[in-house]
Amino acid sequence: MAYAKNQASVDEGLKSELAKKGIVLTTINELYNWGRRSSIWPMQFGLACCAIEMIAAACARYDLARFGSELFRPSPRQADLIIIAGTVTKKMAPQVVRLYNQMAEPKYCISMGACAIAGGPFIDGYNVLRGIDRFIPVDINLPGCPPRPEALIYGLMELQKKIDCQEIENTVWYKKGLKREYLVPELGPHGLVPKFNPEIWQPREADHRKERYGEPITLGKKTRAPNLDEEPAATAAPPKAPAGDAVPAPGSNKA
Amino acid sequence: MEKTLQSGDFKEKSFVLRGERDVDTQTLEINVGPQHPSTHGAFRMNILLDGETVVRLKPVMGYLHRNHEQIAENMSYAATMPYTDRLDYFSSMSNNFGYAMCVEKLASIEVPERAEYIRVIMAELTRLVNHVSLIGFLLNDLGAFFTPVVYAFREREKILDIFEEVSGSRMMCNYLRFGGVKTDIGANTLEGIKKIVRAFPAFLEEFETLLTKNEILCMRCQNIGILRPELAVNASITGPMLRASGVNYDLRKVDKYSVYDRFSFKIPLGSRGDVYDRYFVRILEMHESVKILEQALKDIPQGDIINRKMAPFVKAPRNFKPAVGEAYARVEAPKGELGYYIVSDGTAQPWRYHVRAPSLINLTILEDMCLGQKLADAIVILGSVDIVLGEVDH
Amino acid sequence: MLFGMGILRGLGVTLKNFFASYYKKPEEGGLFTVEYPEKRLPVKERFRNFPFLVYDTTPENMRCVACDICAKECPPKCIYIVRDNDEAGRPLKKPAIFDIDFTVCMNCGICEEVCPFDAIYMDHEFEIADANRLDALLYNLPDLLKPNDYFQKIRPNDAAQVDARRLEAEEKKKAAVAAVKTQAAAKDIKPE
Amino acid sequence: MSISIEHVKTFLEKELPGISLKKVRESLLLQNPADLPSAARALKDSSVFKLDFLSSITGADYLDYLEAVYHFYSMQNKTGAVTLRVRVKRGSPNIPTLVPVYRGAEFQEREAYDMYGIVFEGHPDLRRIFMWDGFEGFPLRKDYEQEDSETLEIADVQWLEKRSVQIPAEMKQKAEELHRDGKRAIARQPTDKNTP
Repeated sequence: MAYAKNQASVDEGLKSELAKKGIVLTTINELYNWGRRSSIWPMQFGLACCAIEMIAAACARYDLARFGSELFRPSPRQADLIIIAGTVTKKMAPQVVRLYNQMAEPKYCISMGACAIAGGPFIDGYNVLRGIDRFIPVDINLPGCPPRPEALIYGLMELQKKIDCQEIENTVWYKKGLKREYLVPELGPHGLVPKFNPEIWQPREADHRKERYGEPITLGKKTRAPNLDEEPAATAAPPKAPAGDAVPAPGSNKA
Repeated sequence: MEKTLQSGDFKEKSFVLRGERDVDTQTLEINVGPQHPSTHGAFRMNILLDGETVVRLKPVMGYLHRNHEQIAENMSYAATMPYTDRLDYFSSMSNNFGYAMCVEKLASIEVPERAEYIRVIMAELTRLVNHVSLIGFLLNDLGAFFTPVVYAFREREKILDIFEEVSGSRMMCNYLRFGGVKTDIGANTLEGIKKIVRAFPAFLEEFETLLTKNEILCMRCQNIGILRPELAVNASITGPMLRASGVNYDLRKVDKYSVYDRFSFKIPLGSRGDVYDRYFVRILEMHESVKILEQALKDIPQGDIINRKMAPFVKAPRNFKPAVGEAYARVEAPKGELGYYIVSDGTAQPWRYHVRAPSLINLTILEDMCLGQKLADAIVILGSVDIVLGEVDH
Repeated sequence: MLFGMGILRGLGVTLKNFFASYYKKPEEGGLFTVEYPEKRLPVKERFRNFPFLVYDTTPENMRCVACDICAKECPPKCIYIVRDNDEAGRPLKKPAIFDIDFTVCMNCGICEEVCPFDAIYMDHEFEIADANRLDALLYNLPDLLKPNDYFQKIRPNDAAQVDARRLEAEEKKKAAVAAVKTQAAAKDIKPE
Repeated sequence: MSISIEHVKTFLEKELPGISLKKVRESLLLQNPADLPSAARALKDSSVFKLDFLSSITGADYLDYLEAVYHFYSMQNKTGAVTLRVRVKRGSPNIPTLVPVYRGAEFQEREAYDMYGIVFEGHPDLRRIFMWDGFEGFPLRKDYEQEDSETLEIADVQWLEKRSVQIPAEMKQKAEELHRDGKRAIARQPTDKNTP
């Protein structure tokens, strides 16, 4: 992802020249961003399987501490970054948005894993919210199910690049009368009320998946229930393989 | 229909709990969760406290209810296999094991020898991963913040490398197929597993010197959250929690499913049924799993890895239409008895698919164990129950 | 035993590990960390992240024939295929649109197992992170197509097996065509 | 080893004279749900079977009736599954609870109630276990209509307007149109021509 370099940066030639002589030349912006990006404290918040990969990233082998984010703060007040790691269900969505609102500015959000981005493999569920970006702004989307710990570190480095390019003058959180309170949805009779926050999220124009399979996907119209009462004819032999299907030599691990 | 209790029904009551006290205290209703460091995920406990003592504890689930059963009923049998990895995301291979056994029972498919041995090896490796990580998180609740987890995850990473080498993914293996396994284990992978299994007792010994005789652990865990054997059996508790209360019931010995009857291993039983027994039963179970692994790795036979009749259905899962019928199969998952109940109606999608989640049912008696304990101990008791929310809420 | 001995021995273990991390090799308990961006852990051969489409020499003759089997078998249904038509409207053996929605894909590898034409395989590349969700993470045909030698580079054993099987199928087809040709030739001679 | 279902049937008929049982595959169907607790207690207290472990309770929807399937095991004898099933009409899905006999039935009955609407009379705390209390409908029933989560409805529009959130015009117009027809935004059926 390319970010607009902040205009206030010094030209590189002069900087490297002075660096040879041991003089560090920098701008207030770079210093400010360097400080913030090197100590992003994520919130100790995990929902499902991606949270285990997040913990594995924080443990000895992948060591998130090398990026300054080893301290997982349980309370949202002291966290800079919320990693939405796992499936956000409709029952959990109000809590997640309230947590995001309680975080202190400047705050960032990584939606880790396919479930947090757009519902992932559970996109059809009646209790699954199709992506957390319906209610809160997401900075980095990290696909994968679950993404490897290295992919989480790569996502964190992407976030650091984004922080590097921010400038103090026109950042969101220093504006007068800032009110970044996002709507906390309520639990209605059939799902969340409202279903999404129109200010932040618009539905896709062409949703191929829904056009082809409908929602939720019901393969095969089930109109007749199985009648378990009458006895099975023979012992239920395994269904015979239809002819004509290419049978790979068993044991050859194709892939 | 009598009025169902809403959560807000409990009014403020003044309580005098034990003996005469000059001060009349009021109870305090607090919610631990769904976002709380000690609830192992999105799980809420509605606790009524008198001072520090728990007076009533109502668990509230459903924050990770991902509609596994609805999705499975709309999909072909083989397509549900990757979803079973996401049930108990610490032990994906034993979830696959249970599901594969249930469909094999439904369509009466035999599994060749080598595939059975590979399944047992993978299931026991997941038991190691699960117990090590669980003890790490239990110690997290006791205040040893993340040190045991870092030790445990170092071992877990080595075993996850094996899973990735064998099945392709660290946590979501999707490795078993009906009638066998997806791919064979190479000779060097087998060597890698042997190396890990040889090194595991040394790690366990180091883990035990770090924890077992630690006075803080002993004081905080002994005689806390005692579970009587009769209540455990009556409340359908299964797995290490049941065996910690002294009831000898382990599906590997009871059902003798797969090839478990060929291995000699013992079943560790606790005596008092408190948190310390649950911790120690899991350590001993890891020793037993290492014993099973050594025997399985020693005499794993050569041969097919999948039933030849089922090979075409790996390539074309939509043609797999078992006859009308029902089947209930259960497997000794690290958390307890993981059961699958499938009713098939002759089409490629099951008519009814139900998962018997051990950690959901083990939570039935959380309140009985926590009544009268301090709040800090209620957190530890929840940690010792070993719940994973993907399976509790399936 | 002295009351505090358990705790002291536990601290001894942590101290032992602390010093071991300096002089021991990673396997025996030394420093276990892999500094990710500089030093990368070799990804196992069977690792599966997101699918990609294989083409042999040029992206035009890709192996995929738009048979839609992988789209039907995909558990979360994240593949969308539309068959290509030539000018006269007759369907071609090529997909016009082949989208995989990476925000729905669950990396399960079932599309790879069921594909009868060895067209779709699981990739090793996991460094995908993007700000906007809609177009960046919906991969369409050009982004998915990768050459066969990339497939050989990341998965040598599997690629070798697949190519051997394809070669053998090639010979059988050629032999069959040759047999039919000789049979036809034999028939021409007989009628005079 | 498993227990033969005929053995259980004869035992129950001898123990509870009025009971009417029918053998369905490997299980026993209790025609009258009311004698489920007594049958369970008889099997539990019997010295022959000692079925002290209720493994799982499963709700199921067979279109013209709802069914609850019970799997019993014995931990003392280490013997196999005894399966009982109870069928109730969709209109009056009432089954007596097993919580007094088996404490482990508490959460599983709540799950069957939450997913299928089977009311277990006498259950100490019959609330929804997974869905929130205000949820309407029973999601795993075959005739459950799932909401379409991309179109706003009139309740959402009013809720948003109360909090002065401006809504794109066509969404508001669609919501009013739905409200006028009195329909709910049901998840749409496939519109693509080559749907498998």
